[in-house]
Amino acid sequence: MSEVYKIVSEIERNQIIAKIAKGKRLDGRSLDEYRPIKIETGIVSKADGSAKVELGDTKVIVGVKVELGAPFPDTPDEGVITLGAELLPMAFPTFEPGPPNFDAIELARVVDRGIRHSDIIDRKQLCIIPGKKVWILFVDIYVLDSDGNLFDASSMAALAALKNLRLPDVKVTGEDVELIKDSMKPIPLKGKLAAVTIAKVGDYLIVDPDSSEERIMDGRITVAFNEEGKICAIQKGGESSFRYQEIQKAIILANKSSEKIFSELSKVM
Amino acid sequence: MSEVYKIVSEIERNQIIAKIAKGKRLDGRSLDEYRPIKIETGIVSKADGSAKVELGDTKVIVGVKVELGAPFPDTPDEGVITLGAELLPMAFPTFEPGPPNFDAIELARVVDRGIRHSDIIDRKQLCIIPGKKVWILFVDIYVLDSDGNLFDASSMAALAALKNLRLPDVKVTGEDVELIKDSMKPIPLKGKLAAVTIAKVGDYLIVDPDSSEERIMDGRITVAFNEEGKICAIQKGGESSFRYQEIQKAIILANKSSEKIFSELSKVM
Amino acid sequence: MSEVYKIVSEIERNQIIAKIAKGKRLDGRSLDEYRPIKIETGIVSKADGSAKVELGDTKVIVGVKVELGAPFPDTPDEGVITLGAELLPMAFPTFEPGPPNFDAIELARVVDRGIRHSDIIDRKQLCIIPGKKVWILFVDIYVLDSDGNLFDASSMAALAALKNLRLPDVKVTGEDVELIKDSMKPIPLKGKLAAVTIAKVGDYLIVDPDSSEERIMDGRITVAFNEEGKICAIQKGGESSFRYQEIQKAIILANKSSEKIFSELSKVM
Amino acid sequence: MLFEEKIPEKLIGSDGLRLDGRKLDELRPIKFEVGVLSQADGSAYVEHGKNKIIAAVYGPRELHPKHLALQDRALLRCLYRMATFSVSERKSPAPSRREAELSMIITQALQPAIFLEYYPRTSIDVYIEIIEADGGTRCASINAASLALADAGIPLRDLVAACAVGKADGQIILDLNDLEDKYGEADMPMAMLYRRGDVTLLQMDGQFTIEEFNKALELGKTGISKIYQLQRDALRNKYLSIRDEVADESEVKVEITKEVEENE
Amino acid sequence: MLFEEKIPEKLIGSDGLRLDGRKLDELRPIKFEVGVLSQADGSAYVEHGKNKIIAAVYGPRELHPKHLALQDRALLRCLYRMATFSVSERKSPAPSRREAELSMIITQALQPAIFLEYYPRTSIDVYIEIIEADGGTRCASINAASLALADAGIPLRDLVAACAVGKADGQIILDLNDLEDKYGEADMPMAMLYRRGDVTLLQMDGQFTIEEFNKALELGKTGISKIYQLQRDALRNKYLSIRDEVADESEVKVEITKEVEENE
Amino acid sequence: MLFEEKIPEKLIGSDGLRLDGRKLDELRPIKFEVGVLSQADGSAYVEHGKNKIIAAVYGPRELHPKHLALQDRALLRCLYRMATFSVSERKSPAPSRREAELSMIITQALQPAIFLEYYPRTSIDVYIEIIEADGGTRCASINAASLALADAGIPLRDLVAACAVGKADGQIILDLNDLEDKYGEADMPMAMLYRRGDVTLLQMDGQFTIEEFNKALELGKTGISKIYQLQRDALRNKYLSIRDEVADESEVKVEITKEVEENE
Repeated sequence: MSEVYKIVSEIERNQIIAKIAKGKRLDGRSLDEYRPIKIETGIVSKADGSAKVELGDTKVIVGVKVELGAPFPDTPDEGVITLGAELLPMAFPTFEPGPPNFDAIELARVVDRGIRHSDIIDRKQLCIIPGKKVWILFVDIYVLDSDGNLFDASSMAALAALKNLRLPDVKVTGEDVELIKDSMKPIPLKGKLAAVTIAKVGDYLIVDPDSSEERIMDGRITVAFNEEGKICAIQKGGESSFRYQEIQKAIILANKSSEKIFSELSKVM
Repeated sequence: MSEVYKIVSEIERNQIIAKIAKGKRLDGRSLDEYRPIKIETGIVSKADGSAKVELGDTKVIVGVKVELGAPFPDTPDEGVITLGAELLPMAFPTFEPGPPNFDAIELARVVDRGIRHSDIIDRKQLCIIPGKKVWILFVDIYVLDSDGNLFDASSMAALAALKNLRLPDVKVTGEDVELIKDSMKPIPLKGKLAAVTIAKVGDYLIVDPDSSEERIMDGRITVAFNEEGKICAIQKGGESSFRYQEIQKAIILANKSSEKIFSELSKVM
Repeated sequence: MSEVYKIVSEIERNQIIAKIAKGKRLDGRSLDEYRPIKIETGIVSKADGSAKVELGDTKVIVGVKVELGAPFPDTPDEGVITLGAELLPMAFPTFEPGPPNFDAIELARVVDRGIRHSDIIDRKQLCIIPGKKVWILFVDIYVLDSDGNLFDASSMAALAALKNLRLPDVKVTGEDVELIKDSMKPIPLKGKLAAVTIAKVGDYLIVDPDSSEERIMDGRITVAFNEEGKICAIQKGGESSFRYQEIQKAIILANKSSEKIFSELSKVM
Repeated sequence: MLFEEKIPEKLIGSDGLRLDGRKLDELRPIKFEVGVLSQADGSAYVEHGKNKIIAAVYGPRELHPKHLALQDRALLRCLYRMATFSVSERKSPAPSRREAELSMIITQALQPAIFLEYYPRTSIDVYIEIIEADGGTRCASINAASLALADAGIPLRDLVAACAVGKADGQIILDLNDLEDKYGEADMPMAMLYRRGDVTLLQMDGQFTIEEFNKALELGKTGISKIYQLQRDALRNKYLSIRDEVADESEVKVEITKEVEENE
Repeated sequence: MLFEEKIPEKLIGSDGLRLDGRKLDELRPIKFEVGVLSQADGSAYVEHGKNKIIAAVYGPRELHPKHLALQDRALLRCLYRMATFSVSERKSPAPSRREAELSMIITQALQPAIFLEYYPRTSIDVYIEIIEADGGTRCASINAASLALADAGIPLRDLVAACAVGKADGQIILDLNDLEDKYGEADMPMAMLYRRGDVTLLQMDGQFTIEEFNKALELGKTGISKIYQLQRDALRNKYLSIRDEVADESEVKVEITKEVEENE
Repeated sequence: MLFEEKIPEKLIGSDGLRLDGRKLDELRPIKFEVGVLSQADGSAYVEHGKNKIIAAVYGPRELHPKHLALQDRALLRCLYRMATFSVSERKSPAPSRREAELSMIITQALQPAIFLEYYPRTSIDVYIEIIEADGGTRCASINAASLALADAGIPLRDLVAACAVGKADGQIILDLNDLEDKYGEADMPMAMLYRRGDVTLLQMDGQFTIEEFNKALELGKTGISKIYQLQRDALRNKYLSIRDEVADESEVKVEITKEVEENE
């Protein structure tokens, strides 16, 4: 039944590279082609916002819960967004239960940094009474099925869940905050965000690696763009290095590929 | 010196069952007979209530400490009872130090559920200022010597310690609570509670298993009764199943055996 | 490269003892001689007080951070001093990352007890509003390089860092505390403290053991003196025992050796 | 939970129906899906009322750390976890005692169904994630896990089917929802190897007379029989095409092609 | 602690007696009981003043995890824990740093007494539970643990006896109680292999001149000699009937039948 | 932090200089010291602006626990920790997520430089302690760790040099300090095996157009080349006397005696 997934034969690697050298991948995609993307929102009624993304066989659910709370002392007039990620042990044979490991922390951080620096959410609009009461958004990513490229899938799911989020109107009397029932409204999002992951396999760069490609890749770089085409976050990952010129090529390729993400997100946003 | 307790020979199991088939147990008890029960209260002067129960060689101490604190938001007019259990590593060769494992959590939960659903304590009487100040009771079970049937021994000890508990009168001025010295009084308890554990050994049901019987038993069911004979909690434990009809028989047997517990508790309550 | 440090040959032990029997140690010191001591203060600008001590190759840094906070309920008119110690894994081959182990806890406790019982700091002077606001001093010891006798080096470093500590003046209005900028002042210290560690090697007592001597020693006793020559703290350590008379001799030897520490501390205090 | 929940005055209306319109002995709508994940050896998704739960199985597989391995059988490990957003009040992502307790309860409920002795020194890992919770998650989790085990090809004596019974407004009711669970008078989750008549889970909280208990036990068994049928339908739908092979192995695999109903 | 403790103005009265009526060099009432638990290999219960402490011993036994095993001797592990209700202010059930520290201190105090080299690669586990605390729990724990070791038949060089000395109102006093510990001027717990004259525990907090220290050390030794005698009495009571066998093994076991007092 | 920090209105003055007086493409003062600890196999101390950092290396050495060992190469483990007093607001002594994350990032940045395959089944442990932090600790830590690895005699393909670039007031700047990091518009830490042209660390936060990104990448490389030279100077100072042996092993050791600059 379960196989040892960590050990990959040179044969598998050579097969994948040979195919890529001819411009194709094992599943028939071209080097810059995404797998099919499916985005659903509002899938968890107890969450204040939720979304599910399928990227090929990769499946990610994101739920948002909100609370009223105190702002951080150094940003008294801004709401708080807290992003967490769990790589559920059901998602992949080598994922283990326990507190978030580096991979989970990195996933949450990369999604967080993309959202934060893209300025999609005006945190000031989440402030109710400066220095006292703000909205706190807990955005939690759950990876259910891990067939590669969790960064891009999770970024999409987080964005869609935030788009799906509903907050009630509030009535402020002194320091008292009353929530108005039946007044749930979405929060305004400024544009969209696309995180694009490029894998380096030998001398080739490919978009949206699946888990078999991730097992044999030499490196990975994720680039998040806002809709104006500005880079908002970069994360080079993996244990190998990129050549200086490969970095530049990867950025161009990622920029081009971000269009696909924006177009998929447009369907739900 | 220490032996490996986990591995039990088929021989031991067969001996015990052969005896049981004749209506007797290794220590001479009949199938529905409890071991001698000894209950002492007020054994720890720094505790606000305490009791020690010996059930055969099984020894359990329960201490209660009280504090003033805030109620749970969803029960603003009720005091709080927090029940914990430790299976001390001194109590049995295979008990290990560390945070409560499943066995300890289950023990605390079963005792807690019995007390909670028997309505013995009116939590409203532990409320001082609704929504603000209530009595918080920390009831901690320590198993010192584990010769089987910790559920029944711990339930008795918890009940006796609650009976032994003394709270001072309070004087409320606005939101200030003043405790009146030398006014310690017991809290009113409505009736009693008897937790009765039945073990399944082969096709037989026996009451109050000792540790040698627990090692070879096929299953266990604990049933808590209030003095009116109503069932307040059930917990089937162990890794094996009960036949549907055995469940029904066990309930009847437990009900009958609860009389013994009530009679022992009457001596200290 | 790294060697197995824990296993020490009988040969090494015999060599050290043979030398000691002639009144000398492997590095040429006499039995009651300290290694060179170097104390620097004010080495970390983001700390409110800091010091570095080198005792031979042993290197310890202590930093102090202060906060305003609530006093302990049982000492409402006293500030709080919290002492922690980390044996950094860089300091010695067998030190491991993780929460403080017994050695680190013991180190912090011995330094703490020396400072506490020597009455060097009048905790009442750290009180701002009794029962409400006091200064809380976090004194953190970091052992960077561990070539033996961490107790004495850490005690010196802690004392020097406290001497280097600067607190601002405060203006109290009702329960509001305003800190006055540019008013940083040292806190008054009453005298000094010398912790002296004596190692027992065979039938000999030696002062200031280095790491090779600690590996082969039979026991260790640390004695802290204030400047009047009063004993403020004792800690016998190690897994072996001292003869009754050796205890008495060790106290005398420690008392004599404390002069060296006081003289070094005088240079920075 | 932004707005407070109203405590219902009654759980059963004057028409004898429950707040969600069900009869006393009626199950909530149940949907089973088998084989929903790509990486796991077996998986199942269940919607039971508003409960949304995924279960996945890995194994039998090599066990780490090795000293946990059992010499004479596989080690069954179930892990029940709730998503932070699955409940009204956000759940902390740290594992709770309740999750640890339910993990063990579910393990005990499934264990008698599995031929663990076929796979000594291995582990069979069952992971359960509550996406949304609505009362009765432990029973719904057992139902999903049981299907995921079958989907993974693990040899089973029988499917484990689970359901709660309880009491509300003095009446014995089947399959409690969240409100009935919280404000009712008794809650009794049960699990059975239905065809064998073996009870593998039985807990109770609340107050039952012995007569009520017996009535509840019987009603629980009836509910379980219906759920058991739905589980088999779900497996049959998935395995329609491979019916023949499975039938041959029926001794050690779930006999999903025969309609045997041999209860005590 | 519902009501605050009053801080005593003086610890020693004008009559030269302490607040609990003891003379300066007087021990609190002490009661030892040996063999109080059914499952442990050895056990002992001590009441020392209001301290109530149980110690139990398992071993020598196989050690888990195995990589901790020592090739040339047994590993001694002591675990000192306090019940939540043993002190005025409820103690958190989580292990505290103080408990970890005292566990190690007690291990060090007992270690020199045991022939650990007889049992390589095993562990000897000593579990200590403070049921009620009243000052001096570390010394009382050592006394109890030492008896539990003997009760378990672990070969000992000698019993370890422990007692604190200290200073209150300028006077050297024996066996500090809770108040004297808290409000006194110095506290010095000691433990000895009494007949061998070996000091296995020595700590001190407070202020002593060297003269005071020497006086305290001497008083401590005297107190320890009395406790040592009580320990031997407790063992003798337990083992009266098996005196002969024990006497034969006197080289490696505690010699409880001879009245040797060979101190330095 | 007793007194609040003032937020600067501008990060670059009208004179085109930064708040600390530097030009846009100017590094902060940097000081490297190699071999500063007595027990570690290799060590280095760096002052970079107000950053004060020590790095130490142990290994290749036997690895515990053993099951972590890799069959075909050494396991590189870096541990980045901050002293409680290294930052304005006291840092909790408990390990933070950020420390765990940076530990891994630094491991990934150093890994491509080391001939790990020479030492299968061992570990190489790099411990980094931030004594004082002032922006850019991850890059300064990589620089120190790289020197400590060389000092430990670990065979390296090349030294790893690291530096951040970023944007402030719309301008691309080199080597951000604390304020520029916090209030600037973009921060991009980089690390390279400089002579090989391999980028081993690249992260970015903020906003860059693609043109700005390319400009920043180029400026980062220039900064790294300067730091790389300073690292080699520090090693040369330390190893002046042992130059000849090192030169002989130049294939597997850092070639600190040749001035090769073969970049793309």
